[in-house]
Amino acid sequence: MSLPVQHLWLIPALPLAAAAVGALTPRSGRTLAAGAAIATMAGAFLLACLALGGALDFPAAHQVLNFAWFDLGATSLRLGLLLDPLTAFMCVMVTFVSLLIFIFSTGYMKADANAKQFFCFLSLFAAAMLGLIIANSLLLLFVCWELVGLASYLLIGFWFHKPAAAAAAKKAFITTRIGDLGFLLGLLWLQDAQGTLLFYDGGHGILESAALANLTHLLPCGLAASTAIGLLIFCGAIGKSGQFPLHVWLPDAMEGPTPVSALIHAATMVAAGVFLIARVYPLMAADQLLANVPVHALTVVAFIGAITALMGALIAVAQNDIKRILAFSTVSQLGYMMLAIGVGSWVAAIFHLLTHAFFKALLFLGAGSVIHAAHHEQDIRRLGGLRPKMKVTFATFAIGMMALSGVPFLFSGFWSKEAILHAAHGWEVSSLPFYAAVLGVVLTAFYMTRLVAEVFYGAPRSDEASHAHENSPAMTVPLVILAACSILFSLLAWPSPWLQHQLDPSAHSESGDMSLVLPSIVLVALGLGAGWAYYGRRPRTKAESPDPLDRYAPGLMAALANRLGFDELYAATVGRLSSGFATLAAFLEVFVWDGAVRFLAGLGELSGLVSRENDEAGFNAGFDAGSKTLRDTGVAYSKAQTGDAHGYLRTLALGFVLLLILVILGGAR
Amino acid sequence: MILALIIIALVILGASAAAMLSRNLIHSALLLVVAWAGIAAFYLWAGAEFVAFAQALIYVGAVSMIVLFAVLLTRQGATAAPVEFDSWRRAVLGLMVAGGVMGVMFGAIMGSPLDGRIASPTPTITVKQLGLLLMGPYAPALLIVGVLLTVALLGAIVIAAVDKSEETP
Amino acid sequence: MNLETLPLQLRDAIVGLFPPALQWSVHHVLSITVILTVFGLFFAFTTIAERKLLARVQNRLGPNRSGLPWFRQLKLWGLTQPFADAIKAFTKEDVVPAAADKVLHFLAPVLIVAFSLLGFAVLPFGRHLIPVELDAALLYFFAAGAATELAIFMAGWGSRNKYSLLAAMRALAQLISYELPLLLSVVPVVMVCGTLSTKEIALAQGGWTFGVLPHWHVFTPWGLAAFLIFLVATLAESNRSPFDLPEAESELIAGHLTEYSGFKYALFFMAEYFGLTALSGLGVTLFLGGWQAPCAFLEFIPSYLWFMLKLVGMIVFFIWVRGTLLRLRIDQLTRLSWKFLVPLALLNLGNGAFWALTTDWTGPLALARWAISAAIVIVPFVLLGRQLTTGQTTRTYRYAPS
Amino acid sequence: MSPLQLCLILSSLLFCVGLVGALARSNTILVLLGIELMLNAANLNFIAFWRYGPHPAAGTGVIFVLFTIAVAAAEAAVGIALVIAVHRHRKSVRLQEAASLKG
Repeated sequence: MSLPVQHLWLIPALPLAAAAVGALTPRSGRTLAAGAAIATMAGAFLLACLALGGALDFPAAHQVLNFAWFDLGATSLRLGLLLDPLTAFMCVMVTFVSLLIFIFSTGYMKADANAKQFFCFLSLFAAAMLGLIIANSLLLLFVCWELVGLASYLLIGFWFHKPAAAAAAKKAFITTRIGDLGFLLGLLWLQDAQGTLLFYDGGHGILESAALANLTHLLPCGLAASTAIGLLIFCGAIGKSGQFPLHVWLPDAMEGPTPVSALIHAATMVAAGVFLIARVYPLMAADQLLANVPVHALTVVAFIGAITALMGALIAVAQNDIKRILAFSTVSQLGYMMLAIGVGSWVAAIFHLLTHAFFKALLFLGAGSVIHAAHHEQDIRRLGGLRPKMKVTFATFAIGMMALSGVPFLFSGFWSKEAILHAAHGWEVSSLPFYAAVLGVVLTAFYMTRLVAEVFYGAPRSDEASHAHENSPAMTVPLVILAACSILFSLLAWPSPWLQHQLDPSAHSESGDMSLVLPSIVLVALGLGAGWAYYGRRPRTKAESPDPLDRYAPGLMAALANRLGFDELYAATVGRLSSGFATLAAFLEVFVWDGAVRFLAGLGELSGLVSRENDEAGFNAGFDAGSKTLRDTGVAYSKAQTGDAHGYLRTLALGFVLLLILVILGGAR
Repeated sequence: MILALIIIALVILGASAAAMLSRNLIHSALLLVVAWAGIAAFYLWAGAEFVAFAQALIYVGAVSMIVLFAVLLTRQGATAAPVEFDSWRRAVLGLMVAGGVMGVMFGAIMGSPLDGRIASPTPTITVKQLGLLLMGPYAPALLIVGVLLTVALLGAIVIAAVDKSEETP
Repeated sequence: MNLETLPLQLRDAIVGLFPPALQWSVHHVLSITVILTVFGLFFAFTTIAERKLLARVQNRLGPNRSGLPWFRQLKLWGLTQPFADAIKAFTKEDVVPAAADKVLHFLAPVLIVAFSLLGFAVLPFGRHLIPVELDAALLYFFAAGAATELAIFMAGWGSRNKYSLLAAMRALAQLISYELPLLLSVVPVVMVCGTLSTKEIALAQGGWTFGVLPHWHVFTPWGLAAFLIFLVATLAESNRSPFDLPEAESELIAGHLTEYSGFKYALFFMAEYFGLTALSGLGVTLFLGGWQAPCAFLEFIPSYLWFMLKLVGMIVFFIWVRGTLLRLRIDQLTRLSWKFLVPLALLNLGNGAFWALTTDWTGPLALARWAISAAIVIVPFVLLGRQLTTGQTTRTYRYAPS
Repeated sequence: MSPLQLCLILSSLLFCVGLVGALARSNTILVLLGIELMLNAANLNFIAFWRYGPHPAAGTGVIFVLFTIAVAAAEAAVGIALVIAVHRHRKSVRLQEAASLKG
């Protein structure tokens, strides 16, 4: 039994219906909204599993369903649905993680008055995300892409009464919009060049070789057309996936409720950029064979990914907010994925995307569990000693931490990271990204160890932490399930890379090459050991005591804690530029345009004066005279209205007598 | 038969004329009830049994009650509720106009060739016949009257109800 | 000798004594005389029955002294009390207030007795005993009854007494309020029987289901509901407890009767009992099968006796109610009528229409007919009753010892 | 003089009595009652013509009277409600005093 592509639309339609239900129920209908969201998501998950079954039967085929949206003159704008293993795996992952996070949310949002709205937004987000995944048209993908952005905006700003949340929502929306502008330009360019935006259309789609050949010509600036378009589309991915230099919104987005952080800003939405690049990989790779171009699109992708991976890991080391550490960790991991695509192994990127989705959702939900239990205390310096109080959370969090750190063999993260390192190692263009990635691995293990040690070991360092207790099953059960998945997922990759083969049957198997496993284990051990040495052995005793690393490099730590000053940089450059423009515009407005407008207004006033004189002297006199006659007549007639009902009745009766006399006389004649 | 008619006519006219002339409003209303009862008797005399009972039920039972309530509610001070002929002019004018109407109608009645058809025994119409007529050819009119009565009921309540907001001390 | 037709034979024998020219008049005078006599006596014994029964309810003995003149030792359980009362009323001084509207003050008791007697003309007392057969008898009954309200108003207004006028206003409001449910409760019967004639309605209730369950209207869901509404409305229309506000002694002295004494007072008293009896007779006719016997084997008892038996039953029930229930407040009274009885009666109207339209339902459908009809009555009853009592808390009597 | 003419004369006399009442009395209630009398006079006509008309079985006159009675009852109710409303605002039931809309 499998889900044919014709019925693929059901997957996003189900959560969309839940969103509609959520929108239409009154505020008191939170149980209904949550129930609808969870039920439809469970249904969507089942359908996604069926779709996966159908896709795996024909791993190499791209099943499509294309239809015309509307006609524009002679051309018609066509949209489509696509079912291939990439779509199917993403669908299963998104619906599964969403389902668990929805269930977790029922516990986390229990006390919130607007919970029904929350579930409505979550369902809307899930619908948009699933629509993005199954799109067979760059246009449909873009529409869903923007919808996802909208849902993200709504959910980050869900607690809009907090100024920080409102500002973060705005920041996320505007920052991603900058990237989306590039995306839109690339999309328009592509439409102009190819006449269609369908990915696969029986040989005419933009990702098929016939079309790709059209784009190999060189532009005046020396780039190939496909490079330019690909880089423009990559701008969108940079914004959405939080890549350098547009990563600044992602840590701030942690102001939203933790399930939102888990779902959108760790597991699914930020992966949309990676998914997009993986989806249009043929386009990105179209210029690979051209030798006379200054830069290939994928090279840019690789370097951006490497920079992001290293930078994210570095900043994460110096952060103190539990969610921000995880957020920078996400930035870093997304950098790894981009790096993998850039070095030519999109399969490794998607593999890491899937594994990362599970353990990052797990880590965020674990963080949410901690935050919920500790009464919204997020500073790891003020937490501590939670291990005996929250056993389930600790155990699952530790599994997630080990998966993220890449602890060997048993945890899925190890295998996906291994694949990326392997791909980067084999890249001919440059070895710098590989070394960045290696350094990132050590740092990742280090900061995750720091996080676990600070939060769960030692003694509680605040009242909130000391009063923490384990959460309800609605919150712990999803944790357990996600933890189990984080471990089980490694089975898919080991010992033979089944998943990689399913995703891209054409890729040659590299599983036999285990040359990097040993160094990788050493690196991870190094990170873990360093982390334990600094933080685990002698746990922090007071919230105010300085970080051990501050003693060694206070300047560097301060810079890192300040997130390398990106926000200040943007404020100083982009912000100042825009405020300069605003001042200029205000100046123009006040002195130039306003003067012109006032001059025109004065002219109008003058002509009004003239015509008024004209009116009063000429027309009005005539009308006044006419009206006076009318009024006088009216007054004269109204004299007949005496207000004397008897008089009326008398007149009526006399009229009746006269009428009857007339009739009688007339009858007699 | 004619004697009965004349007696009934005298009762009706006497009661109604006295009602219109009485200075006591309550007496006016009660005398009018007598006139209405007389009219019901006229209907009985003419054989319209159902209409007679309806007239008695509606006028003697209901309209009279409304009138009496209205009189009591609009009474001012003096218990005798005296009503004066506030203007001889109006009375004279009224009588003159009514006389004119009377003259014209009298002329019309006497001048019409009505003598030709002298009827037959008193016709009767049973309740069943009436019901069939009302539910058959006259059903639309019945519906409209029902709507009218409902509207009148609501309208009377709305008009007469005390408006709380503008109630003056 | 046939008991059933005995009154007719007697009447024909008496009428036969007169010359043919007078026979029509004698016939009717005889009917009037019989009605006056029978119901005059009935009134007399109702008063003594009421006093005795109330006494029993209140754990007293009641009047038990009056006997016969010259036979002092014969007490007769006080049964002659009403006659003693009548003599007393006759011999009392007739006081008329100086400021009273003399004409109205005099006319009121006369009119009220006259009009309360008119209703008896159309009641079928037996299989062959009906004073006047009218096609629109029911309409006539209510048209005749409408005039009693006028008489009460005349009494209240003509007395020139503020208590009398207040009571008259109260009485009018009450009578108008309860006229509506009274009439509406009767309409379903008309609808089902398809006639306004009381004779036909009584005839239509003949027959038995399985020989035991009579086809009386009270034994149908709509009929039961209509009968109960009719009972309540009758209580209110005849100013009886618990609806005796117009003559609430504790508030209004004696209501519109305050300024009446002697025989005029007795006339009012009589009119009230006549009105009650006439309405009870109508209730018997409309809902309790009229003169029909309850079981087939009991038909040997003459029909007029059955009628009187049922009438006595109704009267006793009313006396019992008077001894049991407390007087309502005026707002409770009007609320009961407009918010409960009128909507219920209107719904019951639809119920009657349903019953009239489904006469051809037989077999299992007949059961469905009963079930639907019962549901139409019971569901609104429960809902309206709940709505009527919401927000009403139990009254607490602050100074009463608990 | 035929009975029909007698009936018609009765009805026109009643009409005129009502008219005099409506024209001569100043109490609005009495004016309304005069109008009621006029309506009743018209009803008398209907019944008279039904009684002596060629087609008594058609019952048109009777039906018409029933409808007129209904309309007259509605008119009385609304009219008296108006009188009460006016009385509440002006403390008077004299018809000639309700003339604030005169020209």
